[in-house]
Amino acid sequence: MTAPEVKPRDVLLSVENVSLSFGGVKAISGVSFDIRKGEIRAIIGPNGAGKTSMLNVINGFYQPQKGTITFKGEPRTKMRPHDAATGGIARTFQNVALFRGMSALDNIMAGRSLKMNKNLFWQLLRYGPAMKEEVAHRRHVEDIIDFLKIQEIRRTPVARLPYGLQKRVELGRALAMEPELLLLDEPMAGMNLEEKEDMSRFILDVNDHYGTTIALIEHDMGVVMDLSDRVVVLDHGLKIADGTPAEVMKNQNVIDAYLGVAH
Amino acid sequence: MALAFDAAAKADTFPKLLRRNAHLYGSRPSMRHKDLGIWQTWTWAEVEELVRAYATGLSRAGLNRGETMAIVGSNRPKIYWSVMAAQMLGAVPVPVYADAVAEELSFVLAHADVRFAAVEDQEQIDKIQSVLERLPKLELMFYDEPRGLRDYDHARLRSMEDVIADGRKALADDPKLGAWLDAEIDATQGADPSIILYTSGTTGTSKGVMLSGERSIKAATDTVVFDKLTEKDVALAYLPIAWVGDHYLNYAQGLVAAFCTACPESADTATSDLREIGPSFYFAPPRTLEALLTRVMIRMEDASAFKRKLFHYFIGVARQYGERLLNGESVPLKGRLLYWLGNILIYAPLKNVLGFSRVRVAYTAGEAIGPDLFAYYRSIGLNFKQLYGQTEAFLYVTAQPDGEIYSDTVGPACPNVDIRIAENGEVLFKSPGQFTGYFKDPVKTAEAMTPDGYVMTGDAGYFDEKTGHLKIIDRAKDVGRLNDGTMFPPKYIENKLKFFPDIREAVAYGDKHDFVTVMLNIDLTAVSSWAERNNVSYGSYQELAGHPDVYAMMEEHIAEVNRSMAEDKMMAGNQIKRFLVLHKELDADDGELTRTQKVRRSFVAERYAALINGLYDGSTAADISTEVTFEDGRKGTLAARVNIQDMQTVPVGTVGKAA
Amino acid sequence: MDLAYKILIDPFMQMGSAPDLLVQTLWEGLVAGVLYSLIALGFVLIFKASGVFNFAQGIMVVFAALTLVGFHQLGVPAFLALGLTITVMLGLAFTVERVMLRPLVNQPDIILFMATFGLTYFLIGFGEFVFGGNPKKMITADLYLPSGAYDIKMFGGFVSLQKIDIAAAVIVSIMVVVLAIFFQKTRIGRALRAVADSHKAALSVGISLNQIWVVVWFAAGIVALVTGIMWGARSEVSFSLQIIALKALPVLILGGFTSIPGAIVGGLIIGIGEKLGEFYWGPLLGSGIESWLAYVIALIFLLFRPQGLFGDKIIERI
Amino acid sequence: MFYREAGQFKTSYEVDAAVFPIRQDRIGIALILFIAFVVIPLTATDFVISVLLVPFLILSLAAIGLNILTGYTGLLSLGTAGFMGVGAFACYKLTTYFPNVNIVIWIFVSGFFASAVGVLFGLPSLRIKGFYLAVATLAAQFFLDWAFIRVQWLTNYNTSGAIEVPTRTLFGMPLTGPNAAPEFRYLVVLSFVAAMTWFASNLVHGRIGRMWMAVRDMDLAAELIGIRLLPTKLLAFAISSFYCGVAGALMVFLWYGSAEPAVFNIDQSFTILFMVIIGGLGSLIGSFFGAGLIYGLPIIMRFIVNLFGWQITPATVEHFTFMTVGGLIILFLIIEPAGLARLWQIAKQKLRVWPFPY
Repeated sequence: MTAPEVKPRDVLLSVENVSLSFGGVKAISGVSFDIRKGEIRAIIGPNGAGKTSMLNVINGFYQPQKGTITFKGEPRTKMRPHDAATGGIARTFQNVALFRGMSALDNIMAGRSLKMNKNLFWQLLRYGPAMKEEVAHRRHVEDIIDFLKIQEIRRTPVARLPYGLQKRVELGRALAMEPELLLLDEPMAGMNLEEKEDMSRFILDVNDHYGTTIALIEHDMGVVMDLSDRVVVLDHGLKIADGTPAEVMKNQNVIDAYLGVAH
Repeated sequence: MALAFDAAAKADTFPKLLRRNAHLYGSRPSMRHKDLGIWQTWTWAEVEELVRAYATGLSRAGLNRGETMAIVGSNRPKIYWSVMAAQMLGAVPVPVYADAVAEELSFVLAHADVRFAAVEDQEQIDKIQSVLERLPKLELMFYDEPRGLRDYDHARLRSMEDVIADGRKALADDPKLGAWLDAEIDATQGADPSIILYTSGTTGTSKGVMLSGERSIKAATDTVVFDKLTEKDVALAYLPIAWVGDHYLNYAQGLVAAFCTACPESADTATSDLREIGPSFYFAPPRTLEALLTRVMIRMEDASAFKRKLFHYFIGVARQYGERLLNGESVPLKGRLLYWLGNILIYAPLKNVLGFSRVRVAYTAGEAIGPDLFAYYRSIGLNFKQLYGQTEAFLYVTAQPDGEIYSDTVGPACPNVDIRIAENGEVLFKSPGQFTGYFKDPVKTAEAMTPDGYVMTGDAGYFDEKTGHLKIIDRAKDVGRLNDGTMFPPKYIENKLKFFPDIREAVAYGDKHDFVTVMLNIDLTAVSSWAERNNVSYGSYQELAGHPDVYAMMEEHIAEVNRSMAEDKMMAGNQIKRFLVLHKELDADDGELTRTQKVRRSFVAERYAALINGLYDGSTAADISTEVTFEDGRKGTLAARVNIQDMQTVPVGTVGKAA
Repeated sequence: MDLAYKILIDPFMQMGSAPDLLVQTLWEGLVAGVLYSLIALGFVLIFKASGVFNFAQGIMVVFAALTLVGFHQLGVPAFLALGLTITVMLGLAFTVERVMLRPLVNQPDIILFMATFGLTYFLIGFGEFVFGGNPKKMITADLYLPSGAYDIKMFGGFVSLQKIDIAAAVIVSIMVVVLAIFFQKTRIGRALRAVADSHKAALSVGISLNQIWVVVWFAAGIVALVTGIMWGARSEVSFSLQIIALKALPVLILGGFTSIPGAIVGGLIIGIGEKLGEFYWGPLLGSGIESWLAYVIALIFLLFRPQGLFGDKIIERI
Repeated sequence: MFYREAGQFKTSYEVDAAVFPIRQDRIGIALILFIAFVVIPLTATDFVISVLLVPFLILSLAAIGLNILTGYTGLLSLGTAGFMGVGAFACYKLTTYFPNVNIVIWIFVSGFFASAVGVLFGLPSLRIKGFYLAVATLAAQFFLDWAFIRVQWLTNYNTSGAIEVPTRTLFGMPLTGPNAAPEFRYLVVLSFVAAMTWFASNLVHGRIGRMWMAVRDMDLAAELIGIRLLPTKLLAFAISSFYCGVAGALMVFLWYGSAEPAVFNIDQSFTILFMVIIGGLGSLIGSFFGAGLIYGLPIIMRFIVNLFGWQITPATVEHFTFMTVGGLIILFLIIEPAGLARLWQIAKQKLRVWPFPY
């Protein structure tokens, strides 16, 4: 089974020869791969393989020492996280990074911040254009709430929600940004089977319904096999395999890495 | 108001009523739906515009006069509008229970010859598609919720949104189309079938009850006047739309009175949606009321000791005076003051948190309601009433008028309803809303009617002497006779027993016997907590069930039932003479109950024949050995010796036994 | 041009023309710095072991000094009073641990920080209630602390060194050495360092967190007492000291919150910088710039090296 | 218990997003405003107005200012009094240079000066946070404090080194200075506070409020959803300082009548901070509660002392006040870190679900 031929314009983001180190400790060394428009791309690997660092590089939280990242055909040099957000990259975190003092609705509304721009004057009055804008975006957010089936918890402060629902709210916040590329860092960590199934459903639906390109890190191999179109495998900061789930599963390097050779 | 009813009298179909409402109440809300976080609202004028567009769209999609269209979904505006739109074209909507399994669905859809179906979402579409080969006539499905349907083959699917948009465009493009539609509406006669409601039942026994617009509207108008419903009322539509109750209470009455129907966000949020919308007209079956009361009690358990005391004290006050106040009887000043205080502290806030603050008229029906449960709601000032009805009557046969409320009656005959009790005790009626026949089944239609045109309900009942209200006691076919000829309705007796929380199940015997006996199942939760409070120790269910203290408690309960039956000359002969408490719970896994938790009387009689013999041969105990299925599926044998106890009966005195 | 001259050239001309004054200023700065360092040391001890930014260190200095003087005024012999004061500081450490820290364990740092505001206010009210609000004289002589000054001839002028200042420098040096030994060599000291790294690690050493808190707060109390004595000997014991003690904050920013050497070096830099600034540049601005110069130095420093001179680099993880 | 929410449903997002979505709350607010604007001026004594209400309102405004910065945006500031001072001195300078412009306008405009200074000292907030930022604001506090004393231009070279508030009028009536009627001063202060509270409430309930809270709760995540940290934080500094500046100007012009620079020393900063902590971080109503408690506590204590005729010196009462405030702060942080506002919210919630337990 071979991956279908890639036309360059189908590539949404490409990572070329990226290296990253912290005070001499190498986290990523010379990794290259690409993410195509509309696909679900999994990044897997044992603990400490550099997966999260990779996501952090992609959305500008870390600056790689070497290598280039091309997003939507434009190579990026120095980029801050909010530049990534402006460019259309959204992100969820391994340990839910919600705004704990706010309700689920406000968290998702916060995801619309980039798209809201009515000035301070109207904001002070909360009237006219500011209210119109608020209502328009609320409408959009309600669609997401409906989509994720979290109507019940709309007004609940997120700190009081169970973990599985927090993850869902976080996904909602990312979706509110209407991203072109959605990075999910272990979206199913710490979930029970049922929650995992729900989340898988949502991820597929997001991909299908909104046409969002998704890159995800996941440990559960079953989930990766079910969800992803292509998988890139990292180990100790190096890329050791890249291909369809079936190909990757057969790869000897991957098997060794997961069986814990030289760990 | 008078104007509204005059007009209603002239409008003999629902589409005509819609037109009237749009004209008279154009800017008043017709439909609300909690969706996307707020109550989306449509006025009567907007609904009319929408339904006209929808009907035009449906017509363009091929729906013709006289054809049927299936409606499958929960309480959502577009589902109701599908009903209206079909009726507008003179087509006949056929609502189907949304939770019906594919089997039942295919039966109804095939039997009703539907070419079109208006369905809610992917779930229903999947269900229909799984039985598609049995539905050769089905051509097109219209769906409300597009989610998950992107990859489906759209050859047989269209979204309602598109149909409406198509109709709207057509109406705009061709000015003559509007006039055509008006003509279509006028062409439908009051006597034409308006809807077909399938009675629930196992496959094959389910019958399509045809109702005409004229009769439906007449019946609904009578009750709207009876309960003084107006366009200012609000109802929450949360019952299955295929059930006659919803079609009558919300759809028909809604159109007649022009009140606002609110659809909850989803079944899960019905409780909080109820609280938000605060309906003024409310219906709930006893089961729902019981579950609600349990929730209230459980939540109050967590309250602080002070608040709990306060709560129970004032509930006591309400019990004492509440119903009397509601019925307009005289109450001492102290009682009035206490109730007034209780209302500020407890009743009004409680009604508020439950969403009942604005309830003006409330009904319960469908099964017997426990007197305590019923009194509870009424005592805090909720005007709950009982009604008796059935699909064939277009719901109402009897209903309790204000001020004449009893937990064990269903009220006198509704306006313009004629009731007769047959020889065998069966209730027969003639009503303005009565059905025109079973769809495609003249034989069964004939079977359901007496030669002089009364509809047979299949229920046994009698008119209570004191109140003049109808009492429903059992299914007519289940009513037996004691050897002395006394009418023996087992369900009536069993229900009376089951109102005690300690009794989970009761099976009464007496047909072709000299006297009545019962077998009881204790309610483990209630009895074990009683045991804990009273230091009754036990090692197993069997031991608890056989405990002398439990028997004593059951004896008390039965004595109370006997007392209450003695007061009623029709029932006095049915006092329970002997009883036993079963050593095991009746269980669906053992075939003793149906899957819907109803006792399979004949099976139980066969299985526990030894015990029944014991009940009638005068012995004080009987041995029984039964095969049981354990939770893990293993089978085993359970042997036990069950005590049988005699009961004192209340002498009936001067009142003679009914022959 | 004139302003530039006044800022950039004139002060240095003055330094060159009167080196004795320069040395005197440096010395004054050094001494002030030593005291800042002492207060900062108290902060560092607590911060290192419990992550609590103890805003109350300043008032603890005042409180300790007042207690000492207070006991003495009651007729208690000086060294007995010293002992009693140490006991009081131990009691304070216990109370703080019991009443404030234990219930607030696992709260965000900022909450604990604010709790120490509460502690500060409480101690101000309590101190003033017990000892009255008037300034008091430190019992310098009774504690056999030297007084008077050495006047040293230098660069054609005199440089005057207060004996108490020299004593202060010596005592601080001794204390730093003792603390260093305590941290390096004793079991509890090692536990303290472990706590700084991770609370779990400390538990594995077998010392409860609560004990550790008592120890560090007690240690900080002793440091506060020493500070109070030294400072009181130089001027007087009053509540205004509490505000001056806030100067330890810029010191900490310079030295890093977790570094004892940092606290010392930072204190000296701030002390000297402040005195030089006040003496040579202050008149330009109408003098009195001492009150904020330290903070502005720290602020500017923060912008370039947020983790301090000796602090660890902060790597934010998500 | 008094809530009847059944039937109060929302048919539009505008209504759903209202600050007071529950009818009973709206009635309550209307009642409070009626009492504040009509009943009190008609009935209250000069003492109640001048000694209790005017100070309470002004301190509440300052607390709202600090709450915007610390409670909503999570930036701890110890420089509140400094920013208040900027407002006060700016207003003084403006009204002495342009005596013909109405004082109310200058009080408002002085907020902008405080804003500018606030933004200047807020600049380091990009690099530093937490305690470090607190130190940076201390720099502002001490620097400004120093400037108020040393820069005599600010006090128009007044020999006492204090601001002497000149008489200024509004609608032809004296508003400031010794001849101003307390009721009139009160109404002007109340109008300022009510309007600015309403503005603040609008802000924190909208996009900007969400951005502030996002930065407060998790600045990294906020950045990753596209919120630019520096402008967001600086806006918080600007608005917060504006509120503090106006509060400072009101304090000197409509409360004290004359003020020494010492009014704006670090103790004042702490007092406002305590109001915010005890009242509730991130709550506007909490700012009022906190101001009421901290300002009212010594008054109540003195009242109690007088009531029982105890022979206690004012100084001792003050000491007890300090101890109580300190103790309360610790107590609140332990039992209810979200302050009085949270207690209020719980009480309200209890009433809403009554008779069910909350």
